[in-house]
Amino acid sequence: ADISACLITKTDTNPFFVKMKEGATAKANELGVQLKAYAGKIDGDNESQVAAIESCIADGAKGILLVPSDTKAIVDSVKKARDAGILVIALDTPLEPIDAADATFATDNFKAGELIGSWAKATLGDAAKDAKIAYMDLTPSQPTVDVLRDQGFMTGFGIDTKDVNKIGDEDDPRNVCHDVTNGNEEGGRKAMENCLQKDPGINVVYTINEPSAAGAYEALKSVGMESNVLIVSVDGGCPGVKNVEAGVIGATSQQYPLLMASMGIEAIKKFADTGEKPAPTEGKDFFDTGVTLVTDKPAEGVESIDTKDGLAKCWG
Amino acid sequence: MSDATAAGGKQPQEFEKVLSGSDTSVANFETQSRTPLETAQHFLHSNPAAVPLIVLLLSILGFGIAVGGKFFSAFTMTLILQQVAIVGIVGAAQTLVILTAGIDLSVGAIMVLSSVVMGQFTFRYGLPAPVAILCGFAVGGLCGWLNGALVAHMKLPPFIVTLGTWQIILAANFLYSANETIRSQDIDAQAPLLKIFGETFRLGGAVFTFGVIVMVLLVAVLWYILNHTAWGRHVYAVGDDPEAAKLSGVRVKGMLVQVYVLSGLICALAGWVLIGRLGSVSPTSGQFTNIESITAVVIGGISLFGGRGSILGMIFGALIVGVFSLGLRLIGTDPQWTYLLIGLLIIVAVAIDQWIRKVAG
Amino acid sequence: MSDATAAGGKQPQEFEKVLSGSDTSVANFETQSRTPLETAQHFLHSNPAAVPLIVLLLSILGFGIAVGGKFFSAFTMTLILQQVAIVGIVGAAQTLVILTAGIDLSVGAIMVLSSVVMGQFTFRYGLPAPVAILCGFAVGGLCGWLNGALVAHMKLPPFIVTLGTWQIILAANFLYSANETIRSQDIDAQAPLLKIFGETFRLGGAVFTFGVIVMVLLVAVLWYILNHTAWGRHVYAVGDDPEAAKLSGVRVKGMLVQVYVLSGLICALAGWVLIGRLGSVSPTSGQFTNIESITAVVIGGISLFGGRGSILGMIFGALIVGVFSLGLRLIGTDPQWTYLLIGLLIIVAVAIDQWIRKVAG
Amino acid sequence: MSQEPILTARGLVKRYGRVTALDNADFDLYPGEILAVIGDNGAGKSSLIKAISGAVHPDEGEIRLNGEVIHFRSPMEARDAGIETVYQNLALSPALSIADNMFLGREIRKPGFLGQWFRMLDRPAMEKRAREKLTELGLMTIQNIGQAVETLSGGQRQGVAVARAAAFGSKVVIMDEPTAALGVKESRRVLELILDVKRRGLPIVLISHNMPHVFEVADRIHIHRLGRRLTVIDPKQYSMSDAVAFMTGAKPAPEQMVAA
Amino acid sequence: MSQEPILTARGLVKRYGRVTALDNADFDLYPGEILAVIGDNGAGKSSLIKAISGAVHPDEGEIRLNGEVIHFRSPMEARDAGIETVYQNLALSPALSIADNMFLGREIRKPGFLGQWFRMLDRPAMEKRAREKLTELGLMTIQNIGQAVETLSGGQRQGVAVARAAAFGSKVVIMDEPTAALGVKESRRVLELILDVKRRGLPIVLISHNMPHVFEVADRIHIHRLGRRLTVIDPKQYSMSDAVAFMTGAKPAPEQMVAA
Ligand SMILES: Nc1ncnc2c1ncn2[C@@H]1O[C@H](COP(=O)(O)OP(=O)(O)OP(=O)(O)O)[C@@H](O)[C@H]1O
Ligand SMILES: Nc1ncnc2c1ncn2[C@@H]1O[C@H](COP(=O)(O)OP(=O)(O)OP(=O)(O)O)[C@@H](O)[C@H]1O
Ligand SMILES: OC[C@H]1O[C@](O)(CO)[C@@H](O)[C@@H]1O
Ligand SMILES: [Mg+2]
Ligand SMILES: [Mg+2]
Repeated sequence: ADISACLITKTDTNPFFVKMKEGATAKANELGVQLKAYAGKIDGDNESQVAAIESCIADGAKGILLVPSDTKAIVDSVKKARDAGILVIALDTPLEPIDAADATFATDNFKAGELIGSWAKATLGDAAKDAKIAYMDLTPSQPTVDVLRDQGFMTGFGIDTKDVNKIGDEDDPRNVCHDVTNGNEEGGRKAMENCLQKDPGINVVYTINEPSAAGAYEALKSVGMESNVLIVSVDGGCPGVKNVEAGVIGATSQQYPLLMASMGIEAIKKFADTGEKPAPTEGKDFFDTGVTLVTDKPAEGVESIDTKDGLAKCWG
Repeated sequence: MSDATAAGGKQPQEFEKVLSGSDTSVANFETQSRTPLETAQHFLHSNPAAVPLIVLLLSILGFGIAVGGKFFSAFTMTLILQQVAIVGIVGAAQTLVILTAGIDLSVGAIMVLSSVVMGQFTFRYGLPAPVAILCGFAVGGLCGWLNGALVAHMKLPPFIVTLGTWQIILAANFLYSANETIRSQDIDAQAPLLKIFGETFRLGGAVFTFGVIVMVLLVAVLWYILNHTAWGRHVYAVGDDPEAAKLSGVRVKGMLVQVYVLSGLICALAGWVLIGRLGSVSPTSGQFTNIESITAVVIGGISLFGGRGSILGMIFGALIVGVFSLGLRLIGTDPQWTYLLIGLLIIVAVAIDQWIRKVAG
Repeated sequence: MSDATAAGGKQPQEFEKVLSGSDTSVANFETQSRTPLETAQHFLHSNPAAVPLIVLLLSILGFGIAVGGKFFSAFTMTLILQQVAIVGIVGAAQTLVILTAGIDLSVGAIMVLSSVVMGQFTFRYGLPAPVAILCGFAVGGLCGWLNGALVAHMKLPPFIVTLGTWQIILAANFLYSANETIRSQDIDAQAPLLKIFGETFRLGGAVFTFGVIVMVLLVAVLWYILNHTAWGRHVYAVGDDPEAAKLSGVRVKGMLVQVYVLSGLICALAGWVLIGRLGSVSPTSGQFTNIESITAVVIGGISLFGGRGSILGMIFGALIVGVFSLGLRLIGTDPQWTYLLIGLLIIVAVAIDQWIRKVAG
Repeated sequence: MSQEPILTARGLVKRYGRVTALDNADFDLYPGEILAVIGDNGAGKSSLIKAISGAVHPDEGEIRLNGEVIHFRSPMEARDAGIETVYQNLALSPALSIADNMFLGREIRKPGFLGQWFRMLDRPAMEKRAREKLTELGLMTIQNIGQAVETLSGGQRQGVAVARAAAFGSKVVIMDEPTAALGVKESRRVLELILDVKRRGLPIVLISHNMPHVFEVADRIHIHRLGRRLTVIDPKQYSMSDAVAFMTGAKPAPEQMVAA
Repeated sequence: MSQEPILTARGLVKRYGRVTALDNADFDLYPGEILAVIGDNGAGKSSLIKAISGAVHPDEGEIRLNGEVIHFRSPMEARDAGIETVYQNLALSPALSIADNMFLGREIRKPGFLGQWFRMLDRPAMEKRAREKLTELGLMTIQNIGQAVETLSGGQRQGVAVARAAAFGSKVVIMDEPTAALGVKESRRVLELILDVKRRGLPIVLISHNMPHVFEVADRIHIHRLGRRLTVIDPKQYSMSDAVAFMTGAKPAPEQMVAA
């Protein structure tokens, strides 16, 4: 019979989600699943995602792949969909609580943060003790990806996170600035400029994703500071890996959105055919799609691949 | 002391005396036989909500054909109502303000702040839910009062006032809530009253939420008030020509303040309904509600210059947007096409309206 | 055939003959000695950009004291200019439109679409950068023309027209760009001209980008045009009273179309500068540029009703927002406080303006 | 007449920015009379009657109705006290119907339950009474009492405003240049209406630049100059030429004021 | 006069929705004459002169200037052809200065380089000429030619509008009720101005409801009724009563039209 599925992303403007949609569409065509894609207007736009879920219910979809913008607020709508017998899989960003979805296919975002944190610490060596770090976070509502990566970075860098579920409650003097970027270039540039004002001595910049890293880099460049600062990021898209190659970004944690998407479609197909739900990775409460650190300056004790390998595995 | 002309006192001037014989018939410019087109135009002209209603019916029909039977199901139809409930309620507030020739950019912010107050007062301070809800309404009314006072007493343009208060209220919302979302599970456990408007009941295949019911009731009551009470007529008079309204005995300042306060209270109601719709209290919601409510008002044929239009038009306008959004989603078009088409819709709806006004003269 | 009154022909009426002796002095209501306060008010009244300029200087001073020496550094000052460049350029376009009593909600969308066209035409179709840039300007001008034609010829309210075209243009932008971001390194390698406005040069500690220079030049040229050419006076006349302007010999429709087209071209220029600022071509930028540009205009003392205000006020308005944003960051307040204070600023600036107008009569 | 004035003002001052529109102006209106107010453009006539009818608040001065000091905070309060005014700009709401306009601010509610609890307007009653008023005043034939005022001609509009004032004034009717834009025929009808109102026993204040009309209907003429009352004359004792000469400053005004 | 008319219109029709404002109206203006146009409110007088001056486009009919058919698409074109109009609502831009208003649409540019290449306005020249015009017309004393029109009194504003038309009209000057809101003194000045313009050899069209004024200055009187020209009379052959009777329909109009 004809199985229909939905893909709901945060925006349809971040290349990450564009790729995810491409991957899902390809897989859906292959398996004969009908796929409809929805997105919010901006990162953080919860209402559009609620309306999208309702449309999927009305449409009689068998499964929904959801990249939630507001990981707490969306939970009730997800429940409605599941009550209607739909399989809901969170992609990329876990819900709160994580078991609000039938399954989660995601990067281990905490580990992604931890990898770049440890790498930065090792790269700085002794200087890590008095590093000045700026955090280019995501949105004010602190969705799970935002918290996991930010706190993961601190953990990797050796900074006490206090409440690991909350950004900004730390008191380590090395954290000089937190600002939000909405995960895009414009936000990255503005946030970086603001942080530079607070402390022009910043020498480490953590960024939530590669678009915001690109924006932050422009801000540094316009004041001639681009070579004094270590930028780390998460994503591993082809432009991002090239940026690592070019030395713009020091290291990035590569994720695999195509895998999330295609596995998601497969899971829905399987659920429609057999009623079977996907299982999480051993020992974790979600299915880990993997994460790899990409850098051309490997650091002691932190596993990584170089940009050549990174380019082979990058996604667009 | 008196000259020739003074003799004329108590007497009309010579040339005015002939007026007794003047033609007393009233010039009648109206062509006697109207063509069906003219009759239609006249009907549309005197029923401001008719154009959006017709557009609504046509778009339901159009999508019904494009999407197929599933679109006409009671479930889909009631889903549109559910999706439109928030914009419809906020649109009612916006309608009141726009009828007075104002505009309210802060509606979404008031709505969210009220919902946050309802939630946080229950959970942070442990107040009983009904009290917290009342506090939410009080905050909404207060925000409205602030807008109204600045517009009425300081005589500042509503666009500027609400551009300012929008930012102020939204920032206050984020600062106060500390961006904390209150989770569905907690509300269910401790204060289900907050979510009352999310409750559904079924009538055959149709699923209604209490939120939908409250929107319909609100619009009906406001329609009655605007058309059948003195207060309602005064809202129109204030928007039509405030100076004239003042001179002919309307307390314009008082009316303006009342309208903005009422608008704030309605936004608070929308905030309560929002909790029901989302299941949770989320301080980041409602970012686009101001634009969405203005869109509904505009497509509904209500004049941004005030004094003209029907609140029924607004609800049809909101439903048109709802039908388009859902219809296009069900067809499976890229969401960007939806925005593009809604943009077109805004312009076309207003152009048609203008055309009718012009031709009907 | 003729009666008593007809005899009066060619003769003023009796009572009018006494007028030859009437008082010919002109009533002079003006109090001769002005208090310093009155003199100040008069000055402020006749120099619409003076209030925002004073507010700007005061806020620089205020933050200088609060933040300390670092605020006065050339570095900080130039950073403010850089952050303000985009809003300042788009604000110039917005100023033109608002002076004609319009409003343009689509400015940000036009800016982004133009920048995407400049980028994609270079990279997707391999056109030489100068040609692609010209195409970007053409697209900006075309969008402006669409707005202008709908406003001037279809007589639709600018708010509604640009509410519609905003959504249409933005959606077109996303659909066309397929959301592809063009990377900084690729631009550097293949078409550095696209990033020309991001180039910096130093004067002492101050870092200027070409984008800042172009903003300053643009505002200076527009100031000249608005105040010292017939075209500029006609922009004011159209906004002041379009009917009067038309009857006294201004081609109102033509002027409106020209203003919107010019506004579109300026937005395209902003799009080019944006590429320099972001380093890359990003279709998601500029979502709030419309509100930010309107805020600058409003704080700059330009009337939303058209016909009054100076483009210099707009640039001071944009700088005030820039100073506040950066200043508050430096003090270390939560960014939400910035929004809150900017909201307050909008209301206070306009209230002061209103007060001056009222008292200065 | 030896009667007390019904409406008086003493020492009214009203400033607009640097302009002093009223500069210690006095005013007296006696029961049953038609008082004309004349003066050059900008003399302050409209400001005077706006102050009296509550449309602006004088900066200084005192107004008395039937001997009692009054402070109208809005035109509404003046109306409630029985003072009806036809303003120079008519003060009609273009999009509202003729009936809505006539009853604006004094709507009639349905009797009983609906009116009391649901505050429902009694449209038929208002339309009936509006039609009656217009017919009774013989002013004009308006086909449809529910039509929007903006669809009427200038003359018809002025007619509605005048009829409204005439119909509801219970103590005083004030008309500010009610015939400025009207043709010969239409002006004549307004004058007849004014005489009609006087016959009903109400005093009327008429502001006009039309000397023949003023001298035809006025019992007394208040001459306003440079923001204050220059003098009051009896049209039977002075000619139009005299009045014009006083008002324009061509001749000094007579010392003694005419007590009405 | 045996001359050809300078401005003629034949069969003008203008409809506004269901209202026919002009219903086959004719019009003739002869060189050097003052032609008054009178008629009831709503007769279509303003519509007639708006059609002639390019402010509205007639649905049907033909207009000729000096015998040539013209089609003005805007008031600008009529002005360029030498027809200046004072509209009933004055058509001044409140926030612009007196000088800006007088020269709107015909600004003077600086001589030489600045004017030609930078299109720079010659403010001093315009202010000087504006002051000259106002003084030359002896109309009033305005202290500051750079002040915004909105700060002027109604009378002064009307003065600026009239002076602008009188100063720039090279073929025809049209005035639509230029004295409606003016006092006795101010009206007289406008009449003198009209006679002045006539003395300079320009023909004038004067719309007015003031019969004594019309009969005082007009050479011929065009009577408008129900959207069309009823007749044209010679004020020396007919009385005001006759004119009023024709215009209101109290008496049938004379068969033959007065050729001027
Ligand atoms: N709202 C206002 N703001 C500023 N000035 C005003 C205002 N209203 C009136 N004035 C000024 O006050 C003075 C008196 O105006 P007012 O309207 O009372 O004159 P008037 O005698 O009625 O004149 P007219 O015969 O032209 O109607 C004028 O100089 C006018 O410009
Ligand atoms: N823009 C318009 N829209 C609709 N109807 C109009 C418009 N302009 C004029 N009319 C109508 O056309 C008719 C003639 O109007 P016009 O202004 O020409 O009369 P008029 O003779 O100048 O009257 P008045 O003496 O009152 O100025 C009137 O019935 C009027 O209502
Ligand atoms: O905006 C945040 C989002 O950005 C990404 O890093 C992709 O660029 C996602 O993994 C994350 O959810
Ligand atoms: Mg007056
Ligand atoms: Mg007229």
